Order: sequence, then structure tokens, then C-alpha cells
Amino acid sequence: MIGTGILKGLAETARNFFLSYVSKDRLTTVQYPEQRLPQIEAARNFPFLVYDGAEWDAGMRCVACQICEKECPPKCIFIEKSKDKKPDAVGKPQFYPARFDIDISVCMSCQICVEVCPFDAIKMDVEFDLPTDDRFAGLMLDRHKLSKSNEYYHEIHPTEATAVDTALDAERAKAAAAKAAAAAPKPASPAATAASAASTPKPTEGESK
Amino acid sequence: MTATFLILAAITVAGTAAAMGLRNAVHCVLALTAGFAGLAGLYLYLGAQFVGFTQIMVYVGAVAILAVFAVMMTHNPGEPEEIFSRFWVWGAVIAGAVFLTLARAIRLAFAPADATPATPAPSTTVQQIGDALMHRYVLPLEIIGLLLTAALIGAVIIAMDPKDDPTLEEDAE
Amino acid sequence: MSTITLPTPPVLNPPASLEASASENPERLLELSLGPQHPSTHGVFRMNVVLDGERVVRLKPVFGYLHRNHEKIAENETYLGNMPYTDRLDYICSLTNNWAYALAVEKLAGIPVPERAEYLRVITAELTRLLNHAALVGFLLQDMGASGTPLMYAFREREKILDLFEALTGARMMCNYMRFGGCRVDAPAGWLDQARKVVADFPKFLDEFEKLLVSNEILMERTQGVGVLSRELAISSAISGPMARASGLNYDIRKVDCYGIYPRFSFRVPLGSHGDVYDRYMIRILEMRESLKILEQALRDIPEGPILDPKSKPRGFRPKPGECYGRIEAPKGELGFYLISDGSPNPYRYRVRPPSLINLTVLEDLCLGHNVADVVVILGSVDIVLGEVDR
Amino acid sequence: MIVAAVNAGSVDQVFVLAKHALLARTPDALQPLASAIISIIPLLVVFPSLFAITTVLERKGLGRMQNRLGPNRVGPFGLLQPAADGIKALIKEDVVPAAADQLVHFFAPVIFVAAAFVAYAVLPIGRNMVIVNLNAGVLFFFAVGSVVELSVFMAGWSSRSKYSLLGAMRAIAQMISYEVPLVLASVPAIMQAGSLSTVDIVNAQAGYTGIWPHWYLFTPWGIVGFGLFLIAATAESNRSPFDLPEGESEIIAGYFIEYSGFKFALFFLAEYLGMFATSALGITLFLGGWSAPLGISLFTVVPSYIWFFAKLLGFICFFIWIRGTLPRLRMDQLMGFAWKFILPMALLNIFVTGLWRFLPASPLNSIRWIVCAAVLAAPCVVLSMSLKQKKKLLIRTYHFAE
Repeated sequence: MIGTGILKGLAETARNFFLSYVSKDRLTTVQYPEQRLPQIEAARNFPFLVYDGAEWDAGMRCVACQICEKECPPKCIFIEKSKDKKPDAVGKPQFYPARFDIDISVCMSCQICVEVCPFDAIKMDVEFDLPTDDRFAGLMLDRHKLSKSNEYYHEIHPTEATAVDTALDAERAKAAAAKAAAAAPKPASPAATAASAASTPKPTEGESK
Repeated sequence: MTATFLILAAITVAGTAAAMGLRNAVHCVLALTAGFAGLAGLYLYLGAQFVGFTQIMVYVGAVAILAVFAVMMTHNPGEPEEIFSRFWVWGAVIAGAVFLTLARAIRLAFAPADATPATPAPSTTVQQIGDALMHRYVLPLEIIGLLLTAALIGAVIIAMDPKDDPTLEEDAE
Repeated sequence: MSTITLPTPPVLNPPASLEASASENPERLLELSLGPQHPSTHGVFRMNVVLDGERVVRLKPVFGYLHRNHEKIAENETYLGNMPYTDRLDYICSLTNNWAYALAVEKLAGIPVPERAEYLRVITAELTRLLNHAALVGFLLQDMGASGTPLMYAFREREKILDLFEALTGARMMCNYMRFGGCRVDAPAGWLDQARKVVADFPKFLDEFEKLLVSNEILMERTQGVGVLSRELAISSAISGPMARASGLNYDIRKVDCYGIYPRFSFRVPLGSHGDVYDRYMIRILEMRESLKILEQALRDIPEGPILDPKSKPRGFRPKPGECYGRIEAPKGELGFYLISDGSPNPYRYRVRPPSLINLTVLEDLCLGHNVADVVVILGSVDIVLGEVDR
Repeated sequence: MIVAAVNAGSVDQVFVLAKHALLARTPDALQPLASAIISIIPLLVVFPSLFAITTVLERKGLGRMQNRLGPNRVGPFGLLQPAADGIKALIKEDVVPAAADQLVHFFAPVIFVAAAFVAYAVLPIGRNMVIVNLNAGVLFFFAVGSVVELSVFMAGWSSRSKYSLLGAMRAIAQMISYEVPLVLASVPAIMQAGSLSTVDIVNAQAGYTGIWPHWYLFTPWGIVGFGLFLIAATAESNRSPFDLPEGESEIIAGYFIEYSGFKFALFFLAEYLGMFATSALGITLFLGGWSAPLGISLFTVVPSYIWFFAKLLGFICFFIWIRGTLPRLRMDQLMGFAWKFILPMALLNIFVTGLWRFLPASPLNSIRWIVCAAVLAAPCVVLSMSLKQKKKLLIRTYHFAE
């Protein structure tokens, strides 16, 4: 008959109207500021620098190798290497970034920097409401604003953080073993270490200062 | 000469005067509509409800829209028209003649000495008008109906687009 | 020095019959610009419409408002650096864009893809197809005036799929998930069960949709016989995707190229017979049902295993010089990437075949003779996304 | 029981008694003027507040139909939302396009709202609660209804924008072509009641046989007439399947595209008032005005104006329900539907009412029912069959390729 399609449609909206009072999966509205959706673990927004231990400046894992600066598609990372060195996560003295800026108005949170970073120094944060009243300086995060503790990293991405930590601990163990092996046969070849220390400014073995 | 009569008369006269005097054609038509509305108010004030409502429905509802349509569609308000056309002399003469005849007719109607104040006509209900239409005036009603339908069909044919009029296409080939 | 005379560009085929009527009484025509800021042009897209009364006499699409120089930027980026940019092409289905680009580069460099990665690619691509068709059908009905009700039902289902993408790739719409030779990250624990649940619930939404509007007389009246695309015109204008299949063209790249592991899944390709807006609307609903079948089979027998061969390094990827053209069946049509590599880390030439733009070229032929209300509905049924049209 | 009756009586007439009390105090000279003002003021208060409540009801109803909440931030359950909208409309800048014709642009909403309000003069809200009992009440209602088109066109033309012109042309065509079926759909009720005055029509439907009321709805021509009236009323007040003049997705907002601030709010007020007025007329003609739906004492105790507003609420919910579901008709279909389907049906309905009136009365007037129902049902069946033969409006089957 002519009008049945329209009546079926009307019945459908009426059903939805009454069901929305009853069934939970139909009414999916979440009142944002008061209620929030549970944070999905793999979510990513803007990058942040990870540091171990308490002090953010000393514990920073980043060694200013500038790979992420080269690989970043929209070129929003700016790094200046430091002159002196400090021990990095594994204990080897490495450079550290005197200046590490990310312009988050340019960053498109594509996490390529996380993928190419060999030192697990930069990870993706989940913080999304970053309101600021200044379009330029407010959105240029410097070293201090970017660095967050490893505990925070465990909080937001638990599985990924544990995997990174196990890899780092293995590396630290390997480096410690290598140092122990290097210390043991020291009396045997002092000349070799002296020669190698003179020729290359960057010492090859993990000799702690 | 009660207050309402004065107001309604003022609206009608002002509306029609503005219709003549205004420069912008669209404003003239709207002023004319105000005049019609004033006239309808006068009918209602005299208690002739049916005539008042038909006046609103026919004149303010339909004729005004037709006039507004015509004016708005054709006039581009760019160039201002001059108020007095060259033939204003003839216009004045004809207007004067019409006014004289009307004045004489009204004066004769009140030939008896006292021009009694206008007593409201006996309030005829719609029922009586309906009966009159259906009994005494049924023939003129049918004829007018026929006339209107013919006019309607004529208008449709004139307005029909030559492109999709089947009859024209055969002649074209 | 002989002066070089440039050949005058050929005038595109002016429809002869209309020129006559237009020149006959030009002041009767009303030139109207629909867009670029217009509620139903699905983005910044303008149509210069010449109306005779309410009937369309001439329609000139104007676009380029969203041109971001995508292909020139790609020539200065590394191969990996281009991957996030492909998300922004057709910003509703980012995963199929990624897959098309990854497929092209894998064909160029000859990189094998492990089994589990292929299954994950099929699952995410078919979920994107559900997403795109549901959103499109919702928008089509919104253009017709059903004030948002079908659109809200479609978006409620879309939210479930977007949550799946966020759990897998980290972002809802800009997934950047595929890599050359596989996928970036494996499905987290419980993701596959969640996906199975979403796929199991989806038919309920489709039935609700069909009951709401498919047999609706007003909808049939508004779409049947409107914007008819003939088979010959579809073939000659290289129309692809649901729009071509609605005109009865049996051309689905999943069946033609058999890329990825599609031959393993049994699914059918719906074909329309009239090629009007109603057929395009119905084809998309039937395609959603076919995608559900593929998803059930893929989610049933996805194997364990690596998703990216471990020795492939993300950086310093230098394919050998050569050229290749990789294409997939994106929800909007045949999405292709044509790459020329000169051995350096940046592609020498990077060209995208955008299905929306090519489907858009026949918009004037579809809209002639209809009135303004139909132009909006026909544009809705062509399913364009300006990110892909303008690149 | 008598006490209940007296109370019921007084509660029902509380407004009428209040008016007489007030009138007794005013000096005689001002008597007619005062009585007019006293009966107009509640009208000016009640219906705009009903407009406010309807906007909330509409947005929450549509929201719930689309499985979302609807406004609930302003006030408890979002009930203060109309206040917020009102203030916003007042504060917003009133932009008048440079090329616009200032005078006409200003007067359009004024006339629109004035015409919408004047139409309430003849609508009986409760037992002897009608502002003026004209013996040509329904004719007055339609006369005022036709003034609305003039203001729509003034708005459309004066804003000097192509979209508003298109919207105005559509609005005029739609209103004129649905005014005729609206009038013809109400003629049967007038024929049966034998008078054009709305109060007489309501009194003609007053009595009950057993508990069933004598509403005109419960007659074959009443059902068809009510259906046609409903369709024409939706079209007349530019509501959903017929909201072409302001087709958002095509010509954005039609004739009031160049209006902002309070003039825009006035247009909305006038549109909703027009909707209430036409539904009120529908209630008066077919649903027995302010009479209770069932004859039982529990219902008749409830005051008459409560029933009137309950039925009006029913109409409003029906319009919202339609708006949430149906897509829009195209212009030529809309006109075709009016002139080719609704008008002939309305004329046939008038013929059937005549038939109904002169057929011999019989127990439960079953003969009249069968004859009239048959005559009315015939064209609908014929129409749907012809549509089937002409292969129109057919759900298509699709073949699949492997």
C-alpha cells in the first residue's frame, strides 16, 4: 500500500525514542567534562621526552643524535647539542640536548619520531587538552615542558613501557658485563686503551669518569 | 464619527495617498495593501462580517500578492521614475469628472433633509447570505464560476512554457 | 628566435542544446554559486549553477580550495615520511589510503608481507569501508532533509569502529598504521574479540537503517530516476567504485587484481541496473553486508606470527630506481599510487589517482535538467571528500 | 457529588469569572476596551511561552529519537534553554544587508507575527473562553492566514539575495497551493455543524453516546478530512516533509536567510504560532475542541482548557515525530501531491459528507459507514495499483556478481 514505508520509518523512530530511555547501548552520550570515556591505552597525541630517576635534567635519555629531527615529516623538532657530556640511561657518557623544542602547532602526532628513535628517549603522550592563550610561545614546548618521568610513561602506556624497560635493563646488564670484562684484563693491555683514548675523542669502551 | 472610524478612515486614505505619492514602486504596492486593509476594517466596523473577511481574503490575501509579484519581478529599483507623467492634465480632468459623479450620487442618496448618521446595516449572518446565493442568485453564481474556470485555464495556457507544450512541437517539425 | 605559438586549449564539450536555450533569453537565467561555504557540499567545493527557474541549465564544479600541494611535498619527504600524509588524502578512510601507498612501495621494492599483517590489513580496510558507507548514507539522507536521525544512527556505529582503530593504531582517523612490508604494531590483547563483537552487532544497525528509510516513499520519489549515469558514460569517464557498480559495471578491483589475500574470502559484488541515486544508495548498503561477510571470515582465521619482517629498518629506505602503479578498491573507488624512484630516499615522482575527483567529472552530465534540490542529492551520492579531490 | 460539580464548574470557569470580576471594577466608558485587553493579554502570555516549551520539547524529542540527550545544560533538564535562546536572539547583532530595502525588510517579520497572533481571535480554548465569537469564524481564520504569504514574500524579496528569493518563491507557491486543500478539508466539518462559527462547531460535537464522544473524527469523512487537514497543516506551517522554503541543505534558510538577531527569532515565533493556530483549528473542527475524550465522569471533571492544551500537545508531538523521520519532498512533487492527490480527495470528501448527511439513519448508522468508507477507499486503492503498474516507487532487487 502507498503509505506503509513512511509508517515503518515512523515506527522505527518511535522505537528509538522509547528505547533510548531504556537500553544503555543505545544512548551512548557521555557528558564530557563531568564523565570521561576510559583512556584507550594505545592513544597518542603529542610527543614527550622520558627521563629516569628523579632529576629530569640528568636522567634524560635523549642523546641529541638528531635522527628524529631529520625524520620528522613536518620538521617541527629543533635540537641543539650540548658541549659537555653526561652519562645516559646505559651509563655511557653521551651528549645531551642543550635545547630540544617541539612546535606542537606544527606537529601532527604521527609518532614517526618514536619509531626511529634508537634510544627510546621520545614517546607519545595522551594529554589532549593543552589550552594556551599564546599562539606562538604557548605552543612551542621546550625541554623542560616536554620531559616527563618514566613512572608517568608506565602510567599511560603500561604494556609498552614494561617492554621498553626490559629492553633497557638487558642493555644495562650487557653494558655492565662489558665494563666488568674491560676492567678485568686492564693490566694486560694498557697501551691499547691509551692509544684508542687519544685517537678518538669519543671513548669507545664504557669507562666511567 | 467615533474614534475607530476615524482611525480606519485615516489608514485607508493615507494608504491610497501613499500608493500614489511614493517613489519606490514596491512601497506603493504595499501602501495600497494597507489601504485595502483599512477598507476591510471599515466593513467590519459596519458589522458586515462576511464582506470584511472576503475583502481581507481576496484583496489583501490574493490581489495584493499578485500586484507585489508583478511589481517585484519586473521593476528593478535602479532608475527612479518621475512623479508627474506628461499626460497629467488628462489624468486630472478624468479624476475630477469621476469625483463629481460620485459626489452627486451620494448627495442624491441622502436627499431627505437630515443626513442621519450611518446606522449599521442589519447584521446579516453568513447563513442568510448562503441561502440567498443558493436560491435567488444561483444562476449568476454558476455563470461566474464558469467564467472563472475559463479564465483560469486560459491563464495556465498562456503561462505554459513553449518548450514542454506538446501541441507546439508537432507544428515545429 | 621563432616565437612559440601555444596551441589554444580545446573547448570542453559545450552541450549544444543548452547553449541554444541559454543564449536565447539570458536574463531569464539565474546564476547561483552553491558553495564553497554551503552546508551540503561535503567540504570546500563550489558549483557555479545556472538556473532556469529551478531547473539546472549549466553546472561548473569549482574546487582547489583544499589544495595542500601533497604531491610536491611528497617529493621532498622520505618514503616513510609520506605515510602520515596519506592519512590526510581521504580523511574519512585513512587506513585504505595507507594500504594503497604501502602496496605501491612494496610492488616497487619487492618487499614480502607476512600472513598476519595481510589479515590485519584486510580487517582494517573492510572496517574502513563500513565506516565510510555508513557515514555516506547518513549524509545522503541528511541532504534530503531527514534532519539528522539516520546520520546519528550511522555515527553511533562509526564511533564503535573508531574506538577499535584508536585501540589498534593510536589515532581515530589519522592512523598511519601500515609500513612497507606489514603493519606498525600488532593487535593488542582482546582487540580481536572486541572487533568480532562490533562486527556481530553491525547487521542490527543495517536492518534498522533499511526499516527506517529504504522502503520510504518520499525517499524513493526523491531518488529514483534522479542523476542517472549510463554504463557507457561510466566506462568512458573512468568512473570506479560503487558509482560504477550502480550503473551495472562489474568492476571491483578486489576481484580484478586479487591484491592482498582477497581471493581467500568468498564475497559477492552487488550490481545496480538503473544507475540512479537510489541504486548508488542501495549498492552501498549491500556492500556493507558483503564487507561484514569478509570481516567474519578474516577475524575467524587470522593466524599468529610476525607483522613486519624484523630485519627491515625504518630509516634509510632506498628502493632501486624504477616506477610502479599500485591500486586498491578504496570505499570511494580505485585509489592508485604511481611512484617513480631514482634510488634516492625521496621518490622522484609521487602521483595519487583520486577516485573522488574522477567520479566528480561527470557531475554536470548527471545534474542537467534536474532542479537545485536534486543537485545536492546527486552530489551526495557521488561521495566526494575534498581532501582527496584537491590533494 | 454536588460539591465536586460546583468546584468543577468554578475551576473550569475560573478565568471567565476572573475576567468578569475585573470588568466590574473598570469604569463603564472603558468597558469594551478593557474587556478586549483582558482577554488578549493571557493569549499574548500563554502562546509565546508554549512556543518556548515547544522548542525545548522539539530539541529533546529529536535528540531522544536520535539516541542523544538534547539540551540539558541550561537549567534542570535543559528547561531554561528557551530563555537562553531568547537572550541570545536579543543580544545578537541585527545585520541588515546593505542592498536590502530597509523599510520592507523591517516590516516583514512584524506583519508575519501580527497575522499569526490575529488568527487566535476565533479559536475556542475552553468552555465560553473564546475572544470573539464571530459567526464567520473559520472564514476569518483563513482570511488572516492568507496575509502571511504577503509578509513571506516581502522578507524574501527585500533581503536582495538569490537564496532568499528562491526561498520566497517556493514559500509562496507552497502556501497558496496548500491553502486551498486546507479550506476544502475543513468544509465537511462546517457542513455537518451547519455554521461557520467555531463555537457552534464545538457545541455540535459536544454530546456523548454511552462513553463515545460525538467528535467528527469518528466518521469516515472525518478520518479522511482530518488526515488531509493534517497534511495541509504541515505544509501550511512549513514543517518537516514540506519544509522546502527553508530547505537547509539546498537553499540554506530560504526567505529568512538575511535575518539575524531578534527579527530571526520573530520569524521562528510566527512560524510556531502559525503551527499552533492551525492545529488548534484542527482540534476545533475534528477533535471536539475542548470536550473530554471519554464521557466518564473522571474525564469531564477536568477543566475544558486542560483538554484543549492536551490535544495541542498531542499535535506538537506528532509534528516533532514527523520532523525526526521523513526526508523532504521536492518542489514539483510537493505541488503535484497537492493538486493531484489532496485536492481531489478533499472534493470527494465533501461529496461523501453530503452523502453521509442524507443517507437514512440506521442502528449504529452502519449503512452510512459502509457506503462512505467504500466511496473514500476506492481512489486510494486505485492510486496505489496504478503506481505499481507504472513501475514507480518500487523496492528494487539487485543481482550479484561472483
